Amino acid sequence: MKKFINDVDLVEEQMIQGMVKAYPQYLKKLDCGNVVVRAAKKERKVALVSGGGSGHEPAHGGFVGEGMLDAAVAGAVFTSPTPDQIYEAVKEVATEAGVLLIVKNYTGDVMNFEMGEEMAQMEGIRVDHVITNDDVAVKDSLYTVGRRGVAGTVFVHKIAGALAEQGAALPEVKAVALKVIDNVRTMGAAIAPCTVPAAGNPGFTLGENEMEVGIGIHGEPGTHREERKTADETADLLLDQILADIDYAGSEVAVMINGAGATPLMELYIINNHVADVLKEKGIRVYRTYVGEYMTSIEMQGFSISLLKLDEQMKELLDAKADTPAWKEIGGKTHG
Amino acid sequence: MKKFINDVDLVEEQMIQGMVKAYPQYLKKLDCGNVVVRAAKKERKVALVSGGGSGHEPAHGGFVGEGMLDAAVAGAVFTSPTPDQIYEAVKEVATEAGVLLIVKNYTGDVMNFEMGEEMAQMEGIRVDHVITNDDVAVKDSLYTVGRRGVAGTVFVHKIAGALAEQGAALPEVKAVALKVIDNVRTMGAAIAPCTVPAAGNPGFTLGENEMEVGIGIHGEPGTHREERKTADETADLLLDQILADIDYAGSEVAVMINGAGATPLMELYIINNHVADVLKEKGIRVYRTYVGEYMTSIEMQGFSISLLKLDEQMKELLDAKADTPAWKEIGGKTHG
Amino acid sequence: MVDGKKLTAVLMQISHKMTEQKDYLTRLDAAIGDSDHGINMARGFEAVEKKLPSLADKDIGTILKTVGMTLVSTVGGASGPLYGSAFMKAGVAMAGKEDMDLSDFLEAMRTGVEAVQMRGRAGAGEKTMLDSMLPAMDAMEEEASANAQIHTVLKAGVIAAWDGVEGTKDMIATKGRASYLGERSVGHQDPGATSFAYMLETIASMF
Amino acid sequence: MVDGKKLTAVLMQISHKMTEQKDYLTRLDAAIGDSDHGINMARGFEAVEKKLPSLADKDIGTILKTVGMTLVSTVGGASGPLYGSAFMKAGVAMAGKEDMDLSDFLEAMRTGVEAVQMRGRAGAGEKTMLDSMLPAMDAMEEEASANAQIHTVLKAGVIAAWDGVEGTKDMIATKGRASYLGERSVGHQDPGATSFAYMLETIASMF
Ligand SMILES: Nc1ncnc2c1ncn2[C@@H]1O[C@H](COP(=O)(O)OP(=O)(O)O)[C@@H](O)[C@H]1O
Ligand SMILES: Nc1ncnc2c1ncn2[C@@H]1O[C@H](COP(=O)(O)OP(=O)(O)O)[C@@H](O)[C@H]1O
Ligand SMILES: [Mg+2]
Ligand SMILES: [Mg+2]
Ligand SMILES: [Mg+2]
Ligand SMILES: [Mg+2]
Repeated sequence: MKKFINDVDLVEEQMIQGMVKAYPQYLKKLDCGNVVVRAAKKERKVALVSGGGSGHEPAHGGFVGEGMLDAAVAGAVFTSPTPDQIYEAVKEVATEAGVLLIVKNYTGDVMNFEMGEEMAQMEGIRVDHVITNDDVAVKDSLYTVGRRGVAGTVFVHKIAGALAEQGAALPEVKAVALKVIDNVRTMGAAIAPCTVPAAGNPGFTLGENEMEVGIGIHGEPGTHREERKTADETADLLLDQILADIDYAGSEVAVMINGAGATPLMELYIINNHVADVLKEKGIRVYRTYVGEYMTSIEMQGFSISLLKLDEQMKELLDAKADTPAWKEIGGKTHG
Repeated sequence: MKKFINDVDLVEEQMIQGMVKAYPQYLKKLDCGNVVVRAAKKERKVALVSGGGSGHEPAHGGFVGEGMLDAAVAGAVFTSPTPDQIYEAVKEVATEAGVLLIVKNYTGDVMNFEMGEEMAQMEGIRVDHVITNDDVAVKDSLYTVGRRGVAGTVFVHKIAGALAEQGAALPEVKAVALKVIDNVRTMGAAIAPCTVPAAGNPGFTLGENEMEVGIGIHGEPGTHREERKTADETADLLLDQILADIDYAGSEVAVMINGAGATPLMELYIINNHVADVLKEKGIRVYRTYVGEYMTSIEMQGFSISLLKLDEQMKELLDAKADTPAWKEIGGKTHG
Repeated sequence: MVDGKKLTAVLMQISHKMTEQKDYLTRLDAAIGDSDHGINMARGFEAVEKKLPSLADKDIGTILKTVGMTLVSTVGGASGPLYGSAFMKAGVAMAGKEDMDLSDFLEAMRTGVEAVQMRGRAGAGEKTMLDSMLPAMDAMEEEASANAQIHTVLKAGVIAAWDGVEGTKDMIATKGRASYLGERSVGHQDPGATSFAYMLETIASMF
Repeated sequence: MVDGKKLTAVLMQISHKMTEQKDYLTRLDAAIGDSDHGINMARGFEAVEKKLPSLADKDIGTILKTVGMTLVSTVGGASGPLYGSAFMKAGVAMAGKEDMDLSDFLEAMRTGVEAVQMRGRAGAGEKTMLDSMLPAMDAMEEEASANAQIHTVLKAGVIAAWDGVEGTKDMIATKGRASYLGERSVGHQDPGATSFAYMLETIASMF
């Protein structure tokens, strides 16, 4: 395991500290564990809280700031945070307008956020939640726990965050969050695994000509393994499943090409080159494209493609001003 | 070589196309090779042109846009672009206010930009250039070609770009660029190499317990190899040389923790945690910190630390509005 | 039979077992999960261990509830709320008791297992910790109803728990993280079922 | 001695040689540079090759200038401006000539080498292409001044060029990318010196 770290037991703490020290104009850390909130609390708006295991940087702390989240809760690497951490985050940012939790669909995340929510409600705080589940690699059925929440979650942060910043009420903010969840689909693939620092060994190993398809964001193996393909072929494989899941025909979309952590931007751009061509050919108009690292899996070498089907409201909120360490929009004017 | 690419001979072209297709609101590609310019030409200001080999993404195309560059010229991976490409870029963005080339100090880059500049001058275009050389790993002496230009170059793009956007004249823009160059120092280290796609093999190999210190940004080996150290020890090693090079005592600085391409943000934050502590201890005030990928070496696993000693003018220009794919500042207000 | 002192001694041994099996449980989780079950359990019980000295003179209910709350607030992931709820609910069932006899123990256990079922919304055969918990409970209750000694009861539980663990290998996971692997989860043993078997085994070794 | 047809035939062979040695030159560059010298040279001469058919009936000066401009506009890096300037300046020296004799050839070569020195601001002993160019030039001029035949002259040049290449192994680089390695560059042979030796060797093989 070759990493720039000091001690596997201090990874999460030093990482959060390093993030907060880098961005004191945006972020403040609570004393009770790895909870990051806006440097200046914003009153009279619905507060957005998200989080999950560490290892997804810049998610989730990188999206705390004007126009996005109010707090991010970080667990141990790939491990959901605990209910009391979530409760502390909610308590800190809660306003009379209420709090919305944005939770990714994993058994652990759902249970811990549920318990945190219950604790906050017992204190009389108005809290609701949405559960993201954009990963089409996992079939949604009665016999599974449903699709996972992956990179598409960041669109929920951006769009619900923008509406909350405008002062909308909790039911409206929740409604737009659910609209994004209904309209975003993601799928990913990887050619090299990542290593949980405290585990010391990669979650799986891959031969020179193998790749994992349908990966999650916790370093786990994908839904299946197959022969490694070119960038374009891999993108086709993922796009096919995304486009088969909801009807994007004739619509306008936001595209996210999300790097898993060790995939260079060069490769992500090459992938987008093909994704843009395929969408054009299919008559799906690209409104905005985001290429970069948004929801990573430490140093996994892989990527995911997310497509969000847009309407006018989502378009406007996507372009609304955001000022966070990892997502900034100038706002005010619309490009192009 | 495990990469998401299609064809080693198409890497540069497909990468630039994918970048431009992702950000049509910011970028436009010229027909003559891999030259990227602002989607809408800005008249009546000094135009800034930079570039170098490909493989440094998001540099340089990612910094084209309001408040930073007007054009970026990309050569083959790690190979300086050619004079005619540079000339075409200059011709496209030139205004009566003139053009400033920002060139990193490498024999190839310097010679090619020099020739491109000569070609443009022959056409009556007003062109000048600055050469960045922030890498303290390389000793500046009469017997070498001088220090290399590395990640600190991005501060030159940001600060000179902001002044140019305000309408300053060419000598002023050049002067502020030179001031940044005088005040910025960088050094890097790596624990795993990168592979030039067309070469197919990594530039060097490292054992589990080795690291290269004093790396450049072209995948070349560093100034020396030593036993791998912790994040904090490695940061100390680099900081020591940076702090020994110019006197930062009592000053205010901008810090850049630049990922080499495959180093996860988690590790970069851990590094910043220590850098922030050391600077605090030494009484060097941190005005702004930038953690992320600015000037990469494809998928090298490494990082560099840059320290820019600031004055009031540089502080203001650093915070001025920027709207590019890879560096955005809201501007208008100052944080904190 | 079991007072606060004995209970804290048992919990101490469970903590040692989790630390001892940390890497093994993590390796099991690497195959079908996200490589952290052992790390999670060890972290949680390390926190429990720190609290034990101050708990030895407390009643059974308080001890179990404190353990549950400590697990909930330090483990995270899926196993934190599950094991945490199990201990917390067991604590509620034992509220105020200074001593547990065999039937108290079985009641506490059953309450805990039911808490896991409720919190995780899972049942038997879904390749989770329940697949060692449920057969172990059944086996222990059957032995107890035949008036067996505690040692015999626990031994039957341990055997059934490990059989259950073995049984998870053939299952397709339909709950938790392993469910994303679908058929690929077959052939691998469930980490949570394994950690429970170690827990029960540790308890049995002390009676 | 050499007309446009012969010159383009020689350039075609040089191009083949660069493609043939592409990987080797790139490997040499990996050790002390950035793994691209072979790729750069092959890319440049591939572009030259495409232009050769339309050049065979042009004068020597035009051919050399066109080759130089093509190299400048396709190679990039350090070698592009250096080899490019060399051919361009050699072309200027041969402007209008339909035929080159031995002394023309040596004049063109000397002009090219001087262009490399000017453009790269380097001299002998800095571990660059000049360390095969300069000794080769000297050796050829010495043979020529003793009235040797072209074949003999070129052969002397090739031997001196390879000796020069060998000599770069002991040098500490003070110019170009290898200079960043300081003492670490010792023991490795310079890629640019090597590509020049291959070029001259190819020329010699055709006379
Ligand atoms: N819904 C559920 N009901 C019961 N047990 C579950 C459930 N989901 C997961 N588990 C158990 O949790 C274990 C995984 O725990 P752990 O690795 O610590 O958490 P995570 O899956 O969040 O990383 C699984 O092996 C399984 O036994
Ligand atoms: N200043 C210089 N003068 C002469 N030759 C040089 C100089 N700098 C570099 N070279 C030559 O260029 C070669 C490297 O070329 P290449 O790898 O194509 O370019 P780059 O170094 O830009 O990647 C070196 O091996 C050396 O022979
Ligand atoms: Mg986990
Ligand atoms: Mg090069
Ligand atoms: Mg797990
Ligand atoms: Mg080179």
